[in-house]
Amino acid sequence: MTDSAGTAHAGHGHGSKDFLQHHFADPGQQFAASKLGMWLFLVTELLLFGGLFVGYGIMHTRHPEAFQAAHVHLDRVLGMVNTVVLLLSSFTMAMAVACAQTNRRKLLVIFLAITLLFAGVFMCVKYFEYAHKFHEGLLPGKYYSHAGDTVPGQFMFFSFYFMMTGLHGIHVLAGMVVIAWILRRALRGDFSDRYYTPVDLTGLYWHLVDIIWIFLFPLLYLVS
Amino acid sequence: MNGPTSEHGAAHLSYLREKRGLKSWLLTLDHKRIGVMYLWSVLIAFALGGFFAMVVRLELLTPQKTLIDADTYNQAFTLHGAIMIFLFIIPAIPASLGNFVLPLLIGAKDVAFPRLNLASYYVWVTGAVLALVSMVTGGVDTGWTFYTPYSSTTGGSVSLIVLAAFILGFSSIFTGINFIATIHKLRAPGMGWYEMPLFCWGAYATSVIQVLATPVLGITLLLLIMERVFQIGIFDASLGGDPVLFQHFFWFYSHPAVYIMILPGMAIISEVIPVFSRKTIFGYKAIAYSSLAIAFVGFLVWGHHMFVSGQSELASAIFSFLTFLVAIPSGIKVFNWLATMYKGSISLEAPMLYAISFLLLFAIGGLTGMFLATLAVDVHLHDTYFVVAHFHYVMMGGTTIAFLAGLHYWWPKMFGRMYSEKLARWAAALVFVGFNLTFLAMFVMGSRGMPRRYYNYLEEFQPLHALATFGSWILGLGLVLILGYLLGSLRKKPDAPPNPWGGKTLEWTAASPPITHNFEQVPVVTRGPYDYRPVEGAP
Amino acid sequence: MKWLRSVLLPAEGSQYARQVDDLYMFIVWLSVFFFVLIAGLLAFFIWRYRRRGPDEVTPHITHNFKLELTWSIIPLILVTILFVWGFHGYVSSVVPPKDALEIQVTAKRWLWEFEYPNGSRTINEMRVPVGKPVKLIMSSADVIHSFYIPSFRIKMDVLPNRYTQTWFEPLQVGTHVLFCAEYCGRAHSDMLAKVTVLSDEDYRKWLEFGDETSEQMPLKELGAMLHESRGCDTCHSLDGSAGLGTSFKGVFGTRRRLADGQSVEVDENYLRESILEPQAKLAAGYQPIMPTFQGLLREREISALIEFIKAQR
Amino acid sequence: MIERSLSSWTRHYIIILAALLVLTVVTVVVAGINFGAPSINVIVALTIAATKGTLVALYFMHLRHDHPINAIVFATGLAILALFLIFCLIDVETRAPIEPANFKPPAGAAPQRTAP
Repeated sequence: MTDSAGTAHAGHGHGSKDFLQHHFADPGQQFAASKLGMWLFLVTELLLFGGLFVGYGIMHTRHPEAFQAAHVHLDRVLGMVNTVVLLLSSFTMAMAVACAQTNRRKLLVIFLAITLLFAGVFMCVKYFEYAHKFHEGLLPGKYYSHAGDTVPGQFMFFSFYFMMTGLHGIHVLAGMVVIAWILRRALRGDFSDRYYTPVDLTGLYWHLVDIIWIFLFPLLYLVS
Repeated sequence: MNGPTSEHGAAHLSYLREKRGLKSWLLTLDHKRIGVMYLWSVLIAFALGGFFAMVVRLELLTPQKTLIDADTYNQAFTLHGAIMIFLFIIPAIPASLGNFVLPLLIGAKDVAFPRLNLASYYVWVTGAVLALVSMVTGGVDTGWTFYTPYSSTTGGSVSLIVLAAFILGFSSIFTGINFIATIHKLRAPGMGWYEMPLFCWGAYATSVIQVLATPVLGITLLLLIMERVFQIGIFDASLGGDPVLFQHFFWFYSHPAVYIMILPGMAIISEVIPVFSRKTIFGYKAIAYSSLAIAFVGFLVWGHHMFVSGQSELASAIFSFLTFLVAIPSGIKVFNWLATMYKGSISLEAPMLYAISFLLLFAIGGLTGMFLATLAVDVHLHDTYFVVAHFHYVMMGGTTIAFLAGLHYWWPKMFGRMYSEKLARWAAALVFVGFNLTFLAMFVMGSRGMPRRYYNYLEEFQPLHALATFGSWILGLGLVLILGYLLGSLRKKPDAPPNPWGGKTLEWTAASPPITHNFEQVPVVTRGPYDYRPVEGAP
Repeated sequence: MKWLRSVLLPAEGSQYARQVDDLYMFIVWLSVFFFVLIAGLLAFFIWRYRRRGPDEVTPHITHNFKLELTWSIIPLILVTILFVWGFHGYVSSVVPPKDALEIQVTAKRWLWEFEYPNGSRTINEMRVPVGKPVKLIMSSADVIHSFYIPSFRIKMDVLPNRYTQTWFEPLQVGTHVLFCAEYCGRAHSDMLAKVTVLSDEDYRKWLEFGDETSEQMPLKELGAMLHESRGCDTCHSLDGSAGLGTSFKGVFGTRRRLADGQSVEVDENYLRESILEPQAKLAAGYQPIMPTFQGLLREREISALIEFIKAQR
Repeated sequence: MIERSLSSWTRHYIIILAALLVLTVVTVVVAGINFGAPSINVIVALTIAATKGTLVALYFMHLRHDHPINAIVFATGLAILALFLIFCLIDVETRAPIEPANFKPPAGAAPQRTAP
C-alpha cells in the first residue's frame, strides 16, 4: 500500500534524488497527493475495523452478562503491557519521521529498528496470549470448548476477540514488513529532508494501528 | 491554447501506438491504457451477466419449468446479480471511462497514483477469476445479497464468491482513493473547483462513497466467511446473533453502492447535454452540490431495504423520511438538465439520444422510487417485481444507458475512430424499446403481488412475463448491434477529429486519440467548462 | 378511474388494503404528472430548439436562483406529505387491535404451519373468520421467510429464533394467496398457502369439528387432497422425478435402502412411522429435512395418506 | 508543517508519550472502580481511549499542523462510522418485544454454546 500510494522508483522521473514522478509538477505536489492518498487509505482501515466495533457494540448490548463473564479470561496485565509497548513504538516511529525531516540518517535507522523491535515484542506477547487461550479451549466459533462456563453465549465474546485482535495482528505484521522495507531503504540512504514520504506514510499507518489498539484494549480487556 | 508540438519540438505518437506489444499493455501505468483494459474487461463481464439475464428471462417464459430446473435458475439469477453489480456496474463508469477521461478533463498527465491504478485493475481481475471459479465449483444460490442465515448454511461455493466480492471491493477502493487525490491535487493551472467539468464532481462524490462505504462491505463479507467457517455466531440467531444485523451491515454498503453506480451516470449526462445543446449548463453549482448531497444522504437511507425485515418501526420511519430527501437533489439535476436544453441548439447524435433515454428512464426509476420510500406502500411492494423493475430502471435505464452515452461520446477520443451514426441511432432505439418492453410490465406484476426470485409463478402473470421475455430479446439485439458497429469502427483508419462534437472541456483539446502524456503542453484554463459564448466580444 | 386501480392492484381483501391503495393511486397520479411534465418539456425543447445551422449561438444562461429554489421546495413539500401519509398507514398496519384473534405461524422450508388458539393446526392453509382482526405471531424454523398476502397488502419477514407480527381484518368471505416473499432456496416459489376467509359460524364449526367434507371423503381422495394441502408434494413427486424426498411413484411394497446401511420394506407401518418420525428410518441418499407431522394429522388423515401412497403405482 | 529542530520535536513527543502512558494507567485503575452503572464505566473507558486517540492523531500524525484536508478526511470517516453505529443502535434498541400469550419459544431460542 505504502509503496503504491507514496513512492516511485528511480528511472520513472526526472530528478531521481527526489523521486519525482512525471505527472507531478513539483515534489511538494507529489508529497501532498501521497499524503492525502494515505489518509484516504487510513479511513478505509478505520471503517474496516469500524464494522467490527459496531458488531461488538451491538452484541455487547444483547449479551452483557456473557461478555462480562467471558472477558475475565483475558489477562489485563498482558493487555496493558502490550498497550505500553505499542505507545512506545508509536513514539519511536514519530521520532523516526522527525529524524528523516531533519536529515539525521543514523538516528532514523536506530528509531526504525527500535520500532520494529517493539512491534516484535507486541506480537510475542500476543502469541503467548493466544497460546494460553487455545490451551483453555477458548477458541473461535464451533471450536470453542471451554469448560465451566456459567453464562450461555460467552463464546461470542471470543469470536469478537479473535476477529478483532486477529485483524489487528495482521495489520501489525504488515506494518512490520513495511517498516523493515523502510529500514532497508534508510540504510541505503534514500531519505533526506527533501524526500521522506515513505517514512512519513509508514508512520501514519503505524499510528493508526496504535489508535485501533487504544480502543481494543479497554473494550476487550476492561469491559465491566 | 495548445500548440501541435511538444516542449521537445516534435509531435508525439498516440497512447495507442507509442509502445507496442502485450507487455506494454499489461504493465502500463498510463491511465488511458488501464481505462481501455478495464473497458474491455467490464464489457466481458456485462456480456456474461447479460447471458444469465437472458437465461432467467427465458426460464420465466412459462409458469412452470421452461428450460432449467429450480436450482439452476436460482444460481442464474444470483450470478446475474453478482456479476452485474460487482463486476460491471460498479467499475463500469469510474474505472473504465472515468479512468480514461478524468485526468484529461482536469488537464492532468495521469491520475495521482498510477501504480495503484494498475493494482486496482489486477485486483479486479483476481476477483473476477475467483467469481468465475465459484461458478464452476458448486455454484452459488444465495442471491447477490447473501442474506444470512441462508448464505451461512447453504452449500455450494458461497465462501469463494464472497471472497471474490471482498477482493473486488479493494479494486473499487483503490479507484476511489486515486480519483479523490487526483481531483484535489492535479487540476491544471487556473482550474478551480468550479471550473471543473461536472463529470469530475460526480466522480468525486462517487469516490467518497467508494472510500467510506466499501470497507464496511469488506468486514461484512469477512464476517460472513468466518460465520461459514467457524460459526462465530454474530449473524446466527440460533447462537444468539442477529440476522437483521447482517442486513444493516450489508446495506450500509450496498445502498450507497447504488449511488456509486448512478452518480457517475448522472455525471456523464451533465457532460453530454450541454455539448449537444451547445449551451452552457444551467445551475452548475446546484448540479455539483447535488452530487455531494446525494452521496451524503445516500449513507443514511440504507434501512429502506429493511422495512419488513423486523427492523424497529422507529428506525423504519427515520429511514423512510431520509430516503425521500434523496428525491430533492435528484429532481434538481433532472430539472437543471431540462433547463440546459431550453433555448439550446439541440442536435440528436447517438450520445444525445442515450442522454434523452436516460432522462426518460431515470425519471420513471426515480418516480417509482417514491412508492418504495412510502412505508405503507412499500410493505406491499417490497420483494416483488415492482422493486425489480424500479432498480432496473435506475441501474440499467440510468447507469447503463449513461454508460452507453459516455461510450459513444468519448469513443472517438479513446480510439480515434467514428462509429456508424446510422447504426448507432437504430441501436439506441432498439435498446430503448426493448428495455421498456422488458421492465415496464414488471411494475404491474409487482403491484399485483408477483414476488421476486420466483421460479414457478401463478398462471395469471404469464402474459406479462412473456412480454418481458420478448422485450429482453429486443434489448439483447440492440446491445449486440452496438458491440458490432463499435468493433467494426476499430478496423477503419483513424478518422476522428480532435473535437467531433464541439465540446469545450479540456479532453477535446487533446488529439484523438491523445498522446501518452495527454497534452503537448500543460493546458491553462481561462474559461468555464461549458462556455459557448463566442471567444471575442463576450460580455 | 376505477379501472386503472383494478388493473394495477389485486382486489382489496381488507379495509387496510383500501387505505394503501388510495395512497398508491395518489403516487401514481403524482408520478404521471411529473413524468408527463418532464417528457413533455423534453419533447418540446427537442423540437423547438433543434439545431438549424452549424453556427447557431445560444444565450448564456447560467442559473436562476428563484426557479431552482422552486423546484427544490415543491418536491420537498410533496415528499413530506407522502412520508406522513405513508407513515400513518404503516402505523396502523403494525399495531394490531387488542382483541385480535391470535394465530401462530411457523415457516419452514417450504411450508407454512398455522396453530389456532384451541391448539388445532393446519399446514399450507390458514382459515380465518370474516370481519375479525387476526394477529399473526410468526417465527421461522430455519432461514428467513416472508409472510405476504397481496390481497391484504401486508408483508412481514419471518425470522428464526425471533417473533415478528402483523395483522389483518378480512372484508369478505373468499380465498386469497399467501406467498413467501423472502428468497429461501430451491422451492421458494412453491412456498404458497391458501388463506380461506370463512363466515364466523363456519369458522367456529371448523375449529371444533374439523373439516366436514374431509370426514366424508373416501380415504384415497382425502389422501390426494392432503398430499397437496399439507405440502407433501413440495418434496415428494408422483411421477418418479427426483425431489428432496423420494417419489411416491411405485414406492409401496419395494425394499428401501436406509442411510444407516440397513434396508426395510415399504409397508403401512414404515409409511406411518415416516410420517410421524421422519428421521427414524431415513432413506439413503436423502437429507434429514422432513418435519414431523405428529399432532398435525388426524388419525383418519394418516390412513388416508397411506392409502393414497399405496395407490401410486 | 512547521519547521522545527530535532530536539524540539523530541521534547514535544516525550510530553505526548507521557500523557498517553498516564492515561493508560488511569483507564486500568478506573476500570476497577464501580461507578454504580456499568454503562458509566464503558463511557469513561471510551472517553479516555478517545482522548488518547486524539492525541496520537493530532500530534504523532501531525494533523494539528497539517493541511486541513487530511483532518477533514479523517473526521468524515469517523463521522460516517458514528452514524453507522447510531442508526444500528436505534434499530436494535427500539425493537418492540413481542410476547404472545399462548406461545412457546421456538426451539433453541436461547443462545446455547456452553461447555460440552
